[in-house]
Amino acid sequence: MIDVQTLTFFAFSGLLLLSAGGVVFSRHAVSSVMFLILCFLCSTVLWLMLHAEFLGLALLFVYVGAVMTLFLFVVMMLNVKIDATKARLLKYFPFVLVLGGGLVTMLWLALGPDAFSIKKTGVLAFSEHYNNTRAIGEVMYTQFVIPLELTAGILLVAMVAAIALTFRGSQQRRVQDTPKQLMASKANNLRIVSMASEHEGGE
Amino acid sequence: MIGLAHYLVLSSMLFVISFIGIVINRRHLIVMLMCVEMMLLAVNMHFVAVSQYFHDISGQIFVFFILAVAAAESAIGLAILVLLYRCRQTIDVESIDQLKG
Amino acid sequence: MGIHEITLLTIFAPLLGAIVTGLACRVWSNQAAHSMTIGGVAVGLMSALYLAHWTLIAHPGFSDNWTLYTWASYGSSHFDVGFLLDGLSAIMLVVVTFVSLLVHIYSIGYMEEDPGYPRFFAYMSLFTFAMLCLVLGNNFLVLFFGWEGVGLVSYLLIGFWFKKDSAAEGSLKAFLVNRVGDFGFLIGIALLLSYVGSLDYAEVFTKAPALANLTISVIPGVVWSLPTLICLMLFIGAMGKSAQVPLHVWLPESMEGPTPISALIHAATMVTAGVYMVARMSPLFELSDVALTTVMLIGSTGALMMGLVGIVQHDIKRVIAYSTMSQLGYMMAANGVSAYALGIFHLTTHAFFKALLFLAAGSVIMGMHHDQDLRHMGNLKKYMPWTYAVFLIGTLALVALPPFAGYFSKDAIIEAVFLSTLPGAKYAYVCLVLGAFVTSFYSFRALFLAFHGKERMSTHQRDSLHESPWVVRVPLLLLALPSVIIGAVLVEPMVYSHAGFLSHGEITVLPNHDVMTTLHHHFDGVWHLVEIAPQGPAFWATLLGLGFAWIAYIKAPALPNQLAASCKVCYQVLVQKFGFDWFYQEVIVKFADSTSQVLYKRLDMGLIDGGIVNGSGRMVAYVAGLMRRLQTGYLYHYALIMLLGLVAMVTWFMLRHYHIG
Amino acid sequence: MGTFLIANKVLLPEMLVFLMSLLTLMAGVFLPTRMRESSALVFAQTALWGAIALAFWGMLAGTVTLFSGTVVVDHLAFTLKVLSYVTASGVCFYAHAYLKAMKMPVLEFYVLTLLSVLGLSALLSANHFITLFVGLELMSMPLYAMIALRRHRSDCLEAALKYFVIGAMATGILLYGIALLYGATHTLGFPDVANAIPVAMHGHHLLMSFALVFITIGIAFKLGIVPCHMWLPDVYEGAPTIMTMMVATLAKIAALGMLLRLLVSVMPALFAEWQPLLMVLVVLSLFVGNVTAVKQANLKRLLAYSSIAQLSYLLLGVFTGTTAGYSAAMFYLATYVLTTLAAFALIMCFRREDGEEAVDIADYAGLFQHHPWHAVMFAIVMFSLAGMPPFVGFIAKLQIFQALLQTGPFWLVIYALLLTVVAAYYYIAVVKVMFFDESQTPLRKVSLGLGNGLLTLNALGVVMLGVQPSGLLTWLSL
Repeated sequence: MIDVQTLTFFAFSGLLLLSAGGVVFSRHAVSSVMFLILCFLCSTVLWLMLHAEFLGLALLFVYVGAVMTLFLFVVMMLNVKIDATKARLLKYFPFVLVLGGGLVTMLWLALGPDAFSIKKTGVLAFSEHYNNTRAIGEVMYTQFVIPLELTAGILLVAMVAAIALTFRGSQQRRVQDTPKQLMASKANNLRIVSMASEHEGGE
Repeated sequence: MIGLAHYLVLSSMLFVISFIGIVINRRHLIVMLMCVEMMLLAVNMHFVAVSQYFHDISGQIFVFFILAVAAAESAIGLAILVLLYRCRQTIDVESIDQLKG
Repeated sequence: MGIHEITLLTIFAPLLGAIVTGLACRVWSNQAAHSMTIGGVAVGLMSALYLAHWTLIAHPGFSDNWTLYTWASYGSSHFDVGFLLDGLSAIMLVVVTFVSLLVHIYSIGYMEEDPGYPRFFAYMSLFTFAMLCLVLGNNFLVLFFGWEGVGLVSYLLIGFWFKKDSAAEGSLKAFLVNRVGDFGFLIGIALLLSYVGSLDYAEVFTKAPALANLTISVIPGVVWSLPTLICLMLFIGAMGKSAQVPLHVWLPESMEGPTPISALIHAATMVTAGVYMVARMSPLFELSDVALTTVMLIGSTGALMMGLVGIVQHDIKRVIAYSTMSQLGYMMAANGVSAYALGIFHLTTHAFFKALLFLAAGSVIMGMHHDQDLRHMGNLKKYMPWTYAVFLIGTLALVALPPFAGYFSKDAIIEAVFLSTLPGAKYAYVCLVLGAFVTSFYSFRALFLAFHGKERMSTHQRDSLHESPWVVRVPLLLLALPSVIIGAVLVEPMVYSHAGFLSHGEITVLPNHDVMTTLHHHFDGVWHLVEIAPQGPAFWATLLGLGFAWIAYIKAPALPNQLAASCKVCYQVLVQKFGFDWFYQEVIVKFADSTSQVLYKRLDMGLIDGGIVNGSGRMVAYVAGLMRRLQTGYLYHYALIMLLGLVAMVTWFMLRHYHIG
Repeated sequence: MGTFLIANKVLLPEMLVFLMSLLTLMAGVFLPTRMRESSALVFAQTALWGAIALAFWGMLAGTVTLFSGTVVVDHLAFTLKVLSYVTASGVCFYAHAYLKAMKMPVLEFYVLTLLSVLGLSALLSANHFITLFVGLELMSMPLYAMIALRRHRSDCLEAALKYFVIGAMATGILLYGIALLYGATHTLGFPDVANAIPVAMHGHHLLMSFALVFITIGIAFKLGIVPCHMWLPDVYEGAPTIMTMMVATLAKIAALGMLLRLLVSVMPALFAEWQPLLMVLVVLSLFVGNVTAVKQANLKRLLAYSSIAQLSYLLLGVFTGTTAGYSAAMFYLATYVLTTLAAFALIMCFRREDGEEAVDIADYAGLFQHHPWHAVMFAIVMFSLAGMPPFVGFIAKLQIFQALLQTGPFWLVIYALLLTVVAAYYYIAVVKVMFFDESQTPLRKVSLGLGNGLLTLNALGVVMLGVQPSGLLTWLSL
């Protein structure tokens, strides 16, 4: 008999794999992005089923909220026309499929029910007072303070790098240069041009 | 009942799909980057599941860091991508073959 | 000055000359350049003579093993820069510095108009330094340093006329073939280092007997005894350096370099480094019959085969080059039957007469305006009497007619191989006796073609033919003298004396390999040796070769006319004589000629040179091209390779896990 | 409190580097324009040399484990850290004039370099997979970005993109390997994992083998060996030379650090698995690297293939599974880094007539006639890479082979040495072109500023360490 949990798991994991396929195979980059967002949504559900609330929501916020928006933004900005002829799959697609199938099978052998059956791992059980966020927070700033600091460094790198790479320099900005304004003088701003006087004989 | 094996196999499938995605994709570079994100999602799935089933929180901490790092990574990746597009007016995977041999 | 200081002086005087000349080569005159380097080498020779006198005559059995400084040490192993002066190295010292000095002097005349004159002298002195390091080192590290050093300078000097394409290619080939040798040599050294834990000769030789029972798995399933493997690896190095079959292909190519270089490096000194090394490593080689047999077989095969190839060469330098390879084969064969002293003795005599031959050939080449083709020469004795005289002396020494130098060494080698009990010794003996015939044939062929017979040069060449200047002739004469007497002088102390130069532990021979003791019993004074010459087959083989060469290249040109005029019935004797001539001309010469041609074209040029050396080169290049094409530049291909690798490895582990395959 | 003081002391180098990178960033904002670039160099050098001094000071405390075992400072971390600081300092010196000439943003370069070194340093000190991962990313991301800093050059951007995509993939694979290992051991601290592996061998042997494969592939990317070598020639060729230098040195230090940490310290129980795995990788990479290099016309590409080969010799040392082998690999890495620095610095010295960098081997024809000293330095570098005495490359190879001969298999020695013959061919071919070929159009030499003197020192170092390697050998032995 299938309980709700099982049903939910299979529904969402099926959807997850389908949308993963969608990311790979869809014709347009925009739909790929959408499929990826769907992937993340399904994962969030699955993680919530695991009682990993904090990460599930973080995934939603960080990925769907920020990263995928960035992707979408870039896709829209570049707006690349895909040549229809190139949309075909590669010649060696069947070969890759065999490779992938083999890999999944072998991983199944190592990870499947033989290795991690319920008998061996037990059911997912937490005490009533389990608080996922607290559990994470308890070690995040104690044991893992060094990686946390380093992650700050990574974010700094991302910021510096992204700015250094894409910032096109000041020549495109229109800024007020106060010293320059104050230094303005008649001599270098005003040009007196001598011209022949207007013809007066028109009257 | 849903056991750990379900999650692990699911994550392995997701991993292989994203790997295949990188290998067979010859259109949009950006899809490659998305496949990398998906690969990391598979890894995260694995970590979260093992962490929860064995009550070891460090797996989830790892996921947290992976999320943060992956976000930063995609920022840099997209920056390079945009630059390349400006330079060549294309981000076809097949056109990125100036360096070879 | 103590012995240490004089040893250092011997080594570093040439280096000093090389460095100063090399640094100042742009601003100095030619005069200053050659004075500096010749001065350096002359100092080297003087001190080498002193050392030789000290070691060999004043204090027989003197051996001085000392460390200059420790290069590197870590853990239990230490690398030293140290020197070993004993009878063996003293003999080599004198040979190297003497030939080097004469070649330096000779080069004043030979390189006169070359724009790279100072550079040339700097390289030659540098070479001398490296060679001295090789000879004097007391451990494998210094040996290897000298070994690579001489290789490097040889490479620079072959490519000296680098504007000639063939020279640049010749130098690259020389370098590569030597690398193949060096790689074997390095494995040998590395094996010693890891099993003995030291690179010091003394230590290695003391501990070597303990290795005798160790074995090593070369490839899964094939187990070799350790000493055999070490010796074979070291011998591969010797094969590369001493141009043994099949690693000889670089030596003919190296003749593209200036002739003094051919004399110094590719005849007298560097190419004998392998022979010296094998003799030096005698305590190791004695441990392995397999290695000794290999050395003997390869040496004797080369002695015959390279001689045969020499018959069909038209370039005068190449004839001598092939003769060098053949003679190196003799030396190696001597080492192979544990007659190391004979190997070194032949090395010594050979150094003098081969340098003489090369320099004389250089003199001819100068006279002929750098035309080296024997077919364009003829009757040069009229124009270049001095050169003719010394070339003749060199040839007589080379073909080993008594009492010239080569006789004493070569005949004894043939004798020693005859006495050997190693498997295959009979084959080696036959090869060497036939080799004596072949040597004689091609040597006199070259002599007759160049100096006798009809004049075949162009009128332009004939008009300007002249004897070489004194600066060229003096070294020739100074080399001609030892080429005559050195054998007779040295044969007793080096080979037949129980208290001789090399009988104080310089070389080690196990009793069951000892052929020299038997040879000692036959010895009864130098002149007795000359008297008994006709008792050996080699003497007659030599004379036969001389006779055939004479018939074919002096007598034969008139042959057709005489045949036409002769009466078949009346002049039976005459006919028979001509019949013999005909038989000789049509069967023997043609047969020998075609065999040599086949050897040269098919085996030497075709299989070994083209097939193995160039072939492997081509294969590498082909595969490289293929690999390059794999590098398509497409990201998805790169990812695919990763996926492939991943899946392959995962599959492998899965199969391993389930014990499949 | 005591722990905190020790923590302070041994982590001071990293703190200094982080602080100085921030200061450099601030310098870009607050200092007048003309002082910015030189002050950035001063900051960077202060950070690196200060970090070296502090690292030596901190090492007096011996091996220290910190933050509930997420960070460790031991001899391995210490030596490789010092090596990476020295390397980065050299890179900064070489970079200064080059950056201006190539119109690359100078300040960002120094900031990113310092942050990258910080990441590397954290990676080397990692005692926990999380620290390892974060350090690895902090090290790699600046490299991706810096390659793209010549942002108008499409080849640089292509190189950056390829490096980035393959790098991100490799990170994914590495992480998946870690995840698999986590699945088997339920723990992420190195000592815990090392303890848990023998226990988990019973139920999860296959799983751990797979984890090993994934992790090895992840490291193989950093090492640039088969099957993750394809990106390497493209990146070496396309990247600005200063970045090629960095990828060729800093990333390799990280790779060896990871290799020794993960395979040797964390997975010694899986030795029977990873040894054959490394053997296959070595055999393939030696072949691919050495053979493909033969046909290269581009010097940077040639050095790329040569690096594939060089790194597989290093891997041979790890393959042996003995302390002697690991020490040999450490020494090999140090010498490789030293020689590589000189090689790329030499390339940075020359421009073609049109102002482009001279990267084709043919450009260097007859270099000896016009710039003899540089040609000699090139020869020193090439001979050292080819493993000839008396240069340091010889000692390094000797160490490796000596260690390998102790454990065997013998055919691997023969195979590796045979390929050194092939290697000698292409290295010598370069020297031949420089010394013996006719020069077409003479190259223009540009000054490296402070780097000029350093280059000479660097090339002489290749000789000096070959003649006197004892000190470094002792210091680097594990």
